Amino acid sequence: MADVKTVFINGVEYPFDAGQTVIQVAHENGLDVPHYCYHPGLSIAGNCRICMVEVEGDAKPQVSCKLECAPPPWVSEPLRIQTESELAKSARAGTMEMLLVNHPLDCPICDQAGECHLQDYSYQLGQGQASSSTAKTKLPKNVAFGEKIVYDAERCIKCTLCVRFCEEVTETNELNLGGRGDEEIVIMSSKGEFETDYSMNIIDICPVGALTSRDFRFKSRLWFMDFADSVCTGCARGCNVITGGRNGSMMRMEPRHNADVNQWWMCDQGRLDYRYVNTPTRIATPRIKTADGVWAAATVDDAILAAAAALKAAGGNVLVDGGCTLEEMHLAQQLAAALGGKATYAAATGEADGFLRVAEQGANAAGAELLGLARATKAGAAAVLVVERDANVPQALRDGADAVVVFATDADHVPASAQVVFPFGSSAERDGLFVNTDGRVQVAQRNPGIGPDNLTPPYELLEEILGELDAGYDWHGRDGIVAAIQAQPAFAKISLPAAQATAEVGATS
Amino acid sequence: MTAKKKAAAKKASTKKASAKKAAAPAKVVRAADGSYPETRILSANFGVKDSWTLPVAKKNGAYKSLEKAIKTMTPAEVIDEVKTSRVRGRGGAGFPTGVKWGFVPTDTDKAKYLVLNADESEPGTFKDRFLMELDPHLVLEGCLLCAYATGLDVIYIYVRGEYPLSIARLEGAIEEAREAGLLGKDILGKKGFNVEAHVHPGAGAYICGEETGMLESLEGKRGHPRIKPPFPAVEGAFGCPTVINNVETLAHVPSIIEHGGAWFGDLGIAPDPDNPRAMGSAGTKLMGLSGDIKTPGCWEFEFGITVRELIEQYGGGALDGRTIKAVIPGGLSMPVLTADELDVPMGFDALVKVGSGLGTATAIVMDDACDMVEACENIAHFFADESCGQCTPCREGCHWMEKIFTRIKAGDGTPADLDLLEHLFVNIEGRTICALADAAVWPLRSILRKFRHEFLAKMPGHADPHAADAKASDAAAPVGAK
Amino acid sequence: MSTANAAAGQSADRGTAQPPTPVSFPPKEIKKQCDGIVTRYPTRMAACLPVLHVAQKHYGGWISPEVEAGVAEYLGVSDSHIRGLLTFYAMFNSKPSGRHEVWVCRTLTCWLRGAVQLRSTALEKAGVEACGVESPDGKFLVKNMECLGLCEEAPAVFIDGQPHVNVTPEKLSELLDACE
Amino acid sequence: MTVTVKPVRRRKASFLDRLYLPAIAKGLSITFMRMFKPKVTMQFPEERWTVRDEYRGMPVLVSDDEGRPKCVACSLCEFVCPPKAIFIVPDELEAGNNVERGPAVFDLNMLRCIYCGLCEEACPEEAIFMSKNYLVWGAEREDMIFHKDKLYELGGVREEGVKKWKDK
Repeated sequence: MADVKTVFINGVEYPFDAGQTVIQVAHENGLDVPHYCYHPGLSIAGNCRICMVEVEGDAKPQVSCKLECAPPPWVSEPLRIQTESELAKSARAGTMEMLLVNHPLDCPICDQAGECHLQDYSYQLGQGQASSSTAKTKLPKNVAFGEKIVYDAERCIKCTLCVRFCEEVTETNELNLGGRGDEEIVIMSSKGEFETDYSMNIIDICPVGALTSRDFRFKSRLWFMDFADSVCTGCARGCNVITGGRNGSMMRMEPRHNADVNQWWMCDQGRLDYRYVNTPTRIATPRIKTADGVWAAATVDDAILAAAAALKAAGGNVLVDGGCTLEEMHLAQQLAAALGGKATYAAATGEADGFLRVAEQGANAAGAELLGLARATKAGAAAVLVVERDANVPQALRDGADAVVVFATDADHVPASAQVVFPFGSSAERDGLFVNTDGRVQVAQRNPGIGPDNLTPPYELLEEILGELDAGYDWHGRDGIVAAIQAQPAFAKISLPAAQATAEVGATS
Repeated sequence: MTAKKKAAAKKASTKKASAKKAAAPAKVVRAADGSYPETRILSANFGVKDSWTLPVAKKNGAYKSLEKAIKTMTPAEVIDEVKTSRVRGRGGAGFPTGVKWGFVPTDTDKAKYLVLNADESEPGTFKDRFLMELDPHLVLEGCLLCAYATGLDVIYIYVRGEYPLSIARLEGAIEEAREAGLLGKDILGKKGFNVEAHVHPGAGAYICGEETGMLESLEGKRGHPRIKPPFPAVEGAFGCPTVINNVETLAHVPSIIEHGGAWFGDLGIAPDPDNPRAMGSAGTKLMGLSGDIKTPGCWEFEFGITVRELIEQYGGGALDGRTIKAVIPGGLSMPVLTADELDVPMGFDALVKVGSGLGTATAIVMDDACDMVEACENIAHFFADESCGQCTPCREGCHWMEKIFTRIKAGDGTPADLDLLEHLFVNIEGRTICALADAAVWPLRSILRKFRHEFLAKMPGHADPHAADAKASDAAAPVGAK
Repeated sequence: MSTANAAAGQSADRGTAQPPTPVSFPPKEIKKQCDGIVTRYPTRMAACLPVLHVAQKHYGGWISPEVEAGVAEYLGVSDSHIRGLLTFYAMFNSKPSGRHEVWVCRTLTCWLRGAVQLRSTALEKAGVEACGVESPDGKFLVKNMECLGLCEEAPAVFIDGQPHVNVTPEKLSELLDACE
Repeated sequence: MTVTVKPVRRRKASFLDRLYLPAIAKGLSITFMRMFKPKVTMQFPEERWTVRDEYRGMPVLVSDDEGRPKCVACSLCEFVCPPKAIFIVPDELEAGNNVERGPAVFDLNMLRCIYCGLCEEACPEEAIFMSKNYLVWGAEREDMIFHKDKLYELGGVREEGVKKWKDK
């Protein structure tokens, strides 16, 4: 067998690894080859035919997703591929036309609009005018695939990504193909509900609007939303996600590829967990309890002074939510030192599911341990309490802390003992570092479209309070805080990303 | 006895047995009067009473070749003999069988399978049914020879569900063979030659005749063809090396072993020494005729008989008062021949040369009473109905073509529709996983090009001004062949 | 028949209805046959087609959702896999098939020899408008089949799995009249 | 460029001019002539102008020939609206409606609207039209935010145009 290790794509020579197909090499090198049924995490079906390319010397175009870069054994020359030749383009345009023959063209009501590959490629390859004037095939619409997913067979291009996902990733086989020819549709097991908790991933991998989320259904058009790269704080796995929101509401969370953490996936529980962010009892502005026991809205500056005054009088411990960032936990430690107490973190324990979800629920529990925070196992006194969500800091811990200064997202989570309350952002609204269960440091970024306006970052509030306590703490800013953490011996072997770093940066201990 | 069986037996019994399988028939030449005689090698036992039972088959020489191979030949010698015979696949593609067997790896720990393609769903094709119903032991012997040559373990005979009698006869033959020690462990006393055979019934899907679709169906899935490579010889049924052959192909193997590959290669049409792609058409072939002719049926000839001879000498010619308009020479999926193009010999290369193909060598004849637009609609409906739905151009394109033909038939078509069809042909042919879409395009495109005037005649105000001339010369109408 | 229809009704809107209770499959009449089929293949899934043939014959010509679930359990596959097969292969029925199943070949050769008239005759006899629908009296299910492979004796019709060839409309009428 | 100044000589007023009587006569003759010509004053609001086809009045929502609301809440008008006068909250509609999606809230702030017509241009459903209605008033600022029901009432039924959900 000839030993060929390179492939020519559009005249440029690229090396490849054994077993790689043309589309993989093309994508690795930044070439845009359209695809629907190809997904790097699933087996190759080659049925959508949109990724066809020209192989020089071959009259027939071939699908690049299944075309191995290694030439057949009897050929000793590297393959020469053209992705933008007349043949390749006309083959793809022809496929595009076929895909749209029976497509309902209901983009105005389709949630996928804006992130739909049919839209993208028809903009690239399609023609303005439809060649077909015949009636379109009618297929089932608005079919429930369990409680979370809606299937529209008319929009479906039968790429079988969802079927393959349930077969290969979750191995639960709920989905299958039914019918034949142009009446082929995806059908679901008669149990009517997914056994797997990873079903909503099929919505993400569906290249068109055939599978949409019941939760996100018709909530917002994509182009109104703000997106940010973040980390799921549902458990300590720290799945990489993209948060989406608009006008202060969080609307969805989608997994972001990270080969070392969550690959392309995330669990439904984590995905739908965001709803606590939109609670009607969100705290938007700082509040101070007046002498007659009534809550009054206050400016940030007044609240900081009031908090410092209250803490000077009380002193004591600090209890933080296990879902706080590394920066917040570090400052909590400083604050506790200034108050003459100790900082502890609270986190729940759930059940691992054997795939992504781990038992540890505190998203930054590993970070807390590195910083040297002890885990709060039972209720104990703490002057400062930071509550992001009920799950990690349940009522018993909150009430037992007898705290005077409270940082909380939800007014319902503020214990009666509180004197000053600061609004706390949810995980989608705060910048910061998280250390996941494997010791990997990850960056979460604030999504400006989510949460109350003008939310002061908690680390700034904590620094201001520390400053007011006359404990000799200087303003560091986020870079300074990260540098201070980095200087600790426990972080000697871990390199923390700079505060401005993009979310892609991450280091493993 | 079922009506079908009776009819088949009757048809077979009317034929004169011109050659006994035992004696090697001499090279056939066209008779002095120009007629083309049958050469009955495969069909030698057709018409013999109870030819499907083991005692009768044994009397007529069944399993002698198997015995010969096992006792006197190595597996490699069997493959060489088949290679020498130049026998090509009889299912339509015409791939050299010996070469295919040679691809099966010999150094593998995996089980190896033979899947016998008896899913004869190609419209107009019924030749394998005759073999399975009238000589199942010949088929089984061929399978066993293949098993011996390639060292495989299990034979699955994938018979289409619409052939209940074939299924029953094959199951009966397997049962008889098992009892006679021709299946199972240490066959005919050969240590380590263990083969099992099972009939696997299909359930009504044309696509399962495609070899990889058949493998999927055999594995209990929907018959969605696989992308090749990997080829079945390396990774086939259940992920193991698999040989897939047509019934008729393997039925040839016993006589090849008995008389030698060279004898078989001498029959039929020799390869063209100047053209490496013209591999010749060795041996005999079951050929069939159906449609608008007096006596449809199935006969065995050496390759070389022309389509016209077949129709006139055996098919009895056109029905009274009608003239033949078009012939699809091999199953539904081959380009059509017009009445003027019928003097071409039935053979793999000769038919390709005139822009058609041998396919399954069972021709469908259409006469002047046939409306070609409606015929196209019928053909397009078949492929639309049988498209598995896996890949886009076929799933959407076949239905789209059908809709256009329906529109033209209803009188709502315009010449732009014909251009649109040509555009679709380009976007469908060669753009799919398997050849079903190609098979849909070939007959439709050839009919559209050769009988364009009939389409234009259905378009009010758009009739071809030269329609009269075109009709007069009919087939002489310019053919924009491929 | 009424129970069968009720079962079909249950399966009609599968989206909201309770999942069907699987029958215990295989019933003892066909247990030996089914177990025998399963041993022929290296995987249980491969036995799907032959087992479904046996099941369809046993359960009166069609596979109800309950049988479908039973077969799925027996072969260790998802019931959507079985439904995928039932809707892919033309010979399987997932709706009641009537006491007699009539297949009329519609492909080119039979069409040339008059299959269209045969279909109208069969539909008229069954008293239905279109193929694939059980006749109101539950007697016939007429199916428009692609090539049945009896082209040399076209046009061809199958009645309850038995082939009839060179059929004329008159002959078909007689054949259908002879059905109980 | 050089600027050249060309002085215009003014004619000196004659005696007749200075008398002003001819001018008065001329002016009165116009007045008298008008008395015998048709009246042009319109008794607004009882009488109204018929406006030209291309006139862009207040944007309104229309229903199809079966009286079903046409808007599917695709929010393209909201996106395209330069002064951000449109606010939509989409909602899922029950079966039996024109289509599965429609606006739960469709607010049009007429204090912001600049009558540019981009909403009509952008609408893929032909559901929003620049009407001929130029009579937009309100006593309060809130009155000038037109809600969905009011907009449909103003728009009425429009039979022509796309009906792509008709057989869905």
